[in-house]
Amino acid sequence: MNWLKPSWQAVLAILLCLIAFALGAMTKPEAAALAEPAATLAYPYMGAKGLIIGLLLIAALVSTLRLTPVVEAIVLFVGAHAAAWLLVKGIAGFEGTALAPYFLLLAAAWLLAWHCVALLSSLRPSGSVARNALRLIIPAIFGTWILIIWEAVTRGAGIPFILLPPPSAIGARIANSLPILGSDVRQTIFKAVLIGYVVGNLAGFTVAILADRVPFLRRGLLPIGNMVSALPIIGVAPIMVMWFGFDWPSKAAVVIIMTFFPMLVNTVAGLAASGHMERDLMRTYASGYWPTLLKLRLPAAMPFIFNALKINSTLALIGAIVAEFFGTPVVGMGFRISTEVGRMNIDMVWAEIAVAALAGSVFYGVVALVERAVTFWHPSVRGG
Amino acid sequence: MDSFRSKIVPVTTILAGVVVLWYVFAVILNAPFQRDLDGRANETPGAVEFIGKTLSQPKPTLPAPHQVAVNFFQNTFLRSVTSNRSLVYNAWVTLSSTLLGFAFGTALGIVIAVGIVHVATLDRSLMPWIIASQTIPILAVAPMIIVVLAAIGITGLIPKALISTYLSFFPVAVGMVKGLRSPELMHLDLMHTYNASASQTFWKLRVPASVPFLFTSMKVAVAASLVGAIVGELPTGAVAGIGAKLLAGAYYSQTIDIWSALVAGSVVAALLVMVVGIAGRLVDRAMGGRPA
Amino acid sequence: ADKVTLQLKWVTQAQFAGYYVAKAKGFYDAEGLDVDIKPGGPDIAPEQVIAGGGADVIVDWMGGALAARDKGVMLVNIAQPFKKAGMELVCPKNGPIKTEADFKGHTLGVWFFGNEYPFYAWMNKIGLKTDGGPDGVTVLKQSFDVQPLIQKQADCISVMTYNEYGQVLDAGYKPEDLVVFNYSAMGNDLLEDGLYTLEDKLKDPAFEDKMVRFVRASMKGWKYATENTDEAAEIVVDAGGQDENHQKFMMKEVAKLVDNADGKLIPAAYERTAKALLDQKIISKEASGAYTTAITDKAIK
Amino acid sequence: MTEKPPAVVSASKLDLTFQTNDGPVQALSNVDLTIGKGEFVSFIGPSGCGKTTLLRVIADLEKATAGTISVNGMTPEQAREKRAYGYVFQAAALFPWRTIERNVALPLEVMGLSQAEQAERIKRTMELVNLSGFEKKYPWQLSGGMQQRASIARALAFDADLLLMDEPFGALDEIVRDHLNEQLLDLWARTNKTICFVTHSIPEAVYLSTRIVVMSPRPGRVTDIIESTLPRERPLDIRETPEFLAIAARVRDGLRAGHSYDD
Amino acid sequence: MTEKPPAVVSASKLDLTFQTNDGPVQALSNVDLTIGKGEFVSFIGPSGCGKTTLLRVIADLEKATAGTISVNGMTPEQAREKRAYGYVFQAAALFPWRTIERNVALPLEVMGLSQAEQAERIKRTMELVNLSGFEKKYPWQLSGGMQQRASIARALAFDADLLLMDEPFGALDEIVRDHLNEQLLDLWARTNKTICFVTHSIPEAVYLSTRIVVMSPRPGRVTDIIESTLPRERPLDIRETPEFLAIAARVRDGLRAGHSYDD
Ligand SMILES: Nc1ncnc2c1ncn2[C@@H]1O[C@H](COP(=O)(O)OP(=O)(O)OP(=O)(O)O)[C@@H](O)[C@H]1O
Ligand SMILES: Nc1ncnc2c1ncn2[C@@H]1O[C@H](COP(=O)(O)OP(=O)(O)OP(=O)(O)O)[C@@H](O)[C@H]1O
Ligand SMILES: [Mg+2]
Ligand SMILES: [Mg+2]
Repeated sequence: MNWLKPSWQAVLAILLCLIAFALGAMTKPEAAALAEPAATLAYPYMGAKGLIIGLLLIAALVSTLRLTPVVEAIVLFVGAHAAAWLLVKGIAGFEGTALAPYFLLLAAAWLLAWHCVALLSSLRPSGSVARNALRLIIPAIFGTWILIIWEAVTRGAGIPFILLPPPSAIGARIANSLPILGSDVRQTIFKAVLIGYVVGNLAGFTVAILADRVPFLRRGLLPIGNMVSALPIIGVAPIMVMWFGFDWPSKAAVVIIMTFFPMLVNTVAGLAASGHMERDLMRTYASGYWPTLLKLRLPAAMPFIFNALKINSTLALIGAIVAEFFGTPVVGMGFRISTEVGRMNIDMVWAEIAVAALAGSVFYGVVALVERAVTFWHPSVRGG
Repeated sequence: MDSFRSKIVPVTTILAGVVVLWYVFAVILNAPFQRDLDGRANETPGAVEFIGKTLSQPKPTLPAPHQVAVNFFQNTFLRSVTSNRSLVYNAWVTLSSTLLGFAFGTALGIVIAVGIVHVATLDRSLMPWIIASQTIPILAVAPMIIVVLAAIGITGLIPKALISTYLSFFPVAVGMVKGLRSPELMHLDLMHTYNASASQTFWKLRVPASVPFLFTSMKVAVAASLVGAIVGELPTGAVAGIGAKLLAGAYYSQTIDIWSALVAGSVVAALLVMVVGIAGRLVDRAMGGRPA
Repeated sequence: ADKVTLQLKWVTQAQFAGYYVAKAKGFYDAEGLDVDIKPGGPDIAPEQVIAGGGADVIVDWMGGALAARDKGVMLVNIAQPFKKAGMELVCPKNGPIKTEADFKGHTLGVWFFGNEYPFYAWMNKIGLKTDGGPDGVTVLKQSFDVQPLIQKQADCISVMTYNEYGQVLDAGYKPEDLVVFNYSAMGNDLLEDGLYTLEDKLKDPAFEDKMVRFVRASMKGWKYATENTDEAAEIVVDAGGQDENHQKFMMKEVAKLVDNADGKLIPAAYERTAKALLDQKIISKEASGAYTTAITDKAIK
Repeated sequence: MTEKPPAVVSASKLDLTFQTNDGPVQALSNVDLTIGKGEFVSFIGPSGCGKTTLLRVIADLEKATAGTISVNGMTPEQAREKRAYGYVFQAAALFPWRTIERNVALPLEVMGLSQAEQAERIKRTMELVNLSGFEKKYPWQLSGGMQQRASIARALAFDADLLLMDEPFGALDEIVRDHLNEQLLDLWARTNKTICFVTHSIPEAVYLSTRIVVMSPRPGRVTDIIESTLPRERPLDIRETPEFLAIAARVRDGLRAGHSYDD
Repeated sequence: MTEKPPAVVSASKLDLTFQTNDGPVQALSNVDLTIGKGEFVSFIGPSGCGKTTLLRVIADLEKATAGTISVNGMTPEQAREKRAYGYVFQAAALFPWRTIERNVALPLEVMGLSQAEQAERIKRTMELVNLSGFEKKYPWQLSGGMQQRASIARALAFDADLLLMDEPFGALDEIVRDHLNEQLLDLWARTNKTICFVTHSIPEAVYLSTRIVVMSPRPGRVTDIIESTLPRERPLDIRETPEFLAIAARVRDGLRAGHSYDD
């Protein structure tokens, strides 16, 4: 049997398909139609049901053959996504009527996609184009499935729109509201977040260096720096609005406070990270505090500092958005989120969240790229 | 503790500096309103009296340190600790969900980091989405989380703790991914020559090597977790906790209450961070850490 | 006893005294109800709570309820304890604004989260743009305090008669120092605190009966509260409300809005609310069936 | 020459090129080598000629870019998974958070030996490298030579049939070195292990080995393989015999030939 | 014996005890030592006897717990601040984020030399240790011996009057070692530097030094100081002269006497 190579995902998927088939009706209308065979009721998946199960079974079965990973991944990719597409498309107009087989088939498709991702991430292509493509494709499939499951579940189970809208509605809202989203991004990200991030990180860094340089300050500043760590946004944001007005400066101030502490803590830890022999070496050069800092301790601290920069890249965004809940001009991502919740435009709320997530990921990605370039020497980058 | 004594003088000196600055700002920030007030009452007080007045407004823009101190003292020591106006009680409410959330968050962060370091699929696919998840403004989703959890019958401590978890797992995950990948290549090679299993390499090499990153991340995480607990108190009806005090204070413009709640939050934070720091130092010592 | 979960729109305070009084005084018990009152908070949307199954009845403003109805959460008003609106715009007299005509070019503080509809309806009516241009007004999203006025960040701010107005007074303003634009007085008011439940559930006679009893007991609570304001305020403080003096002030002001405590909805106010929302495109189609008088008719004879 | 025992390591036409930021570096070029069971093979050659790289290829820590290699008849990877060899790195590579004793115990823990067995092996190897009394110290509390000895103890405790040792005695004084040389020969004779040994000391190489592989740099090639005609029994004073000196001279010549400067 | 030049290092009754988790370790005990200007002093002794510790005390990296020491007539701290010495550590201690070239440039940057001067010194010392062509590589891309040579280049580039070298040639093969020995002697003769040199190789110590300090362990004591009667001019083949062998034998005896095992 060495031409067979079943994965547990495929086996489980086949099992789910069979159970789904055995259970029969996919939706309530279908169940109703089956109960009354005389009446000609329209119900979803009249023709597609067999197709979906068939697609999944074929993909799963083919994948158990000993194929090259690429072929296997392609088969799984096509099978899983086609089935998912049919599932989601079929429920249109019959939201909230799905029965167990619907969810079982969804789970089966998801398992196949999972196996597909597992296969893809085990590939080690030699070409750099292929490598980069893979680096994009894998998280993309993963993300697509978050969206597919979200869409299928919200629609299948009929979750109220104002609790959680399906991604398709959010997508449509994003497409229709680009100007508003654009101006919100400008207000929140390009003003509050960026400025706050830069100043906050610099402040945390500077205080860490000060504390390191002056032992007196080290003992005095660090405990007080710790206190800043938990100044909760909700407490601070109104105060900042009081002090800096309701426009973006107060939001930037909140971001500064939020990003300060992670940078402080990480820089302090990083400055302690250089090796003893290296420090002794600098001592033998009678190197002063600053040259040692610049040439030895800061480079050695970089992995820690980038840690803080990464954590802060997302914290800054949260900080700015939440700070806008407290008194703002009528623009900004946080303003929009809080008012649209009130208007029950939850799709707009999620549109803003999606934009925030995108911006945050890009932000983080840039920091991570710079990190790779700066700490190329660290074992975690060289491959460990 | 000797190191503790050596800290007292610097900390008090710097605190004193902060307090002085605080007074100065209190006068500056409260002055316009006081002038307004005097203007409407047609009074023209002398400078000293004016300053005295700016420092004793009932709802000042920036309360003076002594006002906060008095309020803090009253609400901490003069009320029975079970009263819901006692800061001790409220701090305890917040602290309990902070600790629970921190425990969850640290565990989750470590699990995610372990997954990312060991499973190529997760490394490639999960990280971008974890990052995306962190950019979702918590205050926007917190109510939804709490509504959904309430709908399935989970109320009380857990929903608040989950919000702490959400905020605190990320620093731990990011730090631990770095930390778990920080062992020297030669040490990894060594384990390789023993054909050590992934879990052996993990426990004997990766974990010890990641300790500095772990404790640094945990300091950030415990602070984030406190913020999460406070945020979580708002949509749960804000009945008790530091967040509830903040909100009530903000709602009725009781700035002195806000500030004393803030001070309480900060004290709790500083204590938590200190505890993590001490734990870190103890672990370092147990691992034969070389004195700097 | 039958369990009823009530989700408030905001934190525990005298604004909701009727329910707390009904509970404390045993009016609910007398109707065979076991009522669980859940306080709200900023950014807690009662509409979401009820849609998620976390409550049977909610206290909401008509604007929010209609918006939710427009999105498929079929909320129905079953009683309207607040006859008048408590919202108003106040400006210091020594400021630039004395009348509606002075608004142009100035900054006004407004609450959002559903509370902005009356303001926009009003501005619409007097023909002012709200985009911050020179011939319109600049809108500032106000947080839940009166700082923008004290800080002079806004020329006028929104207040509730029973709440922030008191804070303005506390801050040292006297009533004669202030110019007040009251929405009810101007005839621009939209319906505020009402009781809403889901249309589907109401079709169940047992549930309807429960609601009848609930409304009856609640209005009894309101009646008691308006007649014994200090005692009601104390009940609220016992239930977790902050600042006793402030609650007493609030209770007195709220009593004025509740009027005769029959909980009956005034159709004209409903029409006005619905029209304002449609004008502002908050709802996409004309509202219909968003209230029923059946409950109050049965409850209050 | 006696009959060839079965090959423990057999490499043919090995090539290894590192890709670096400023171009490829060829570390091994066309290396052919067979090491039989029970042999003691020394590698000698100028600094940077690829000795460490060759050992790492045998140990499956580096993959050859061309050529074939087998260890115990398997791929190096399979051999590694069978724990076929112990490796002494050029640097001590001790874990700073473990005491010396726990460092030596590391491979034993990985193998899952019982506590008693661990204790016994630790004690034995610590005595062998003369570190008794330092069990509870941390690596940074030891001198350079002591660290190196600890790492040797660690590899010996592992007790594999093939020992790969990369300049194990580099940081030790002559007396300790002689002592350890004797101990190693003794161990080898007693257990019939196969040993690959990198050294810079010609006398050491000659004294210990059955075969000496001379390498030359850039790219690393095997330039000479010298079979030792010395008996297996080797007292320390064999180093003064003419036979010994003859072999040493031959190694020195091979070494000098491969060297890049000729002053 | 010629007239004593002024003392560069002068230590008397030095004691150094480390406090460790399981009790104190006495690393130096009652060390008396005077090193004159222009001397070349080798330290030899069993692993762990305190050679590195003694060098570290001279370099002000460790404080003696008792006794006095002066460097150039100052305290070691003042001397260090005057950049009186260059130090080659037992391990290479290269910074992984710098190329080899930038590593060698490190002390020059700290001293604030001009770019041109830096480039010139880097080039010269890189050639001296035979690393030309590897300027742009990172430390992990070099072999162990090459890293050691880079660290020697770094110390030489610093160009201080006192050189403290801790087993600098430990990881090098004989040919390179001979070459570097010659270079070092040449440098010493030309510049009249004072050199303190730790080694495990008796021939190397005898070949290079004007004085050989033999130490014995636990606690580290100076057991013998041997003045070399060799001329300052030393061709490589001086190592076969009877005079040379006599000194070497004396060193070996001293070393053996201090050793702990007597098998
Ligand atoms: N990771 C690497 N990346 C790039 N080049 C490398 C790497 N490792 C080794 N090299 C290069 O390969 C060559 C051989 O190195 P190797 O470590 O095998 O030498 P060696 O014979 O062990 O020398 P030594 O006696 O000095 O330890 C050297 O030129 C070195 O620069
Ligand atoms: N930081 C330290 N803490 C505790 N003990 C130490 C420390 N450094 C060195 N020692 C001890 O001091 C003694 C002398 O060490 P030192 O490094 O000076 O030896 P060495 O002569 O250089 O040996 P080698 O030739 O092996 O390098 C050793 O026993 C060592 O264990
Ligand atoms: Mg090597
Ligand atoms: Mg040493």
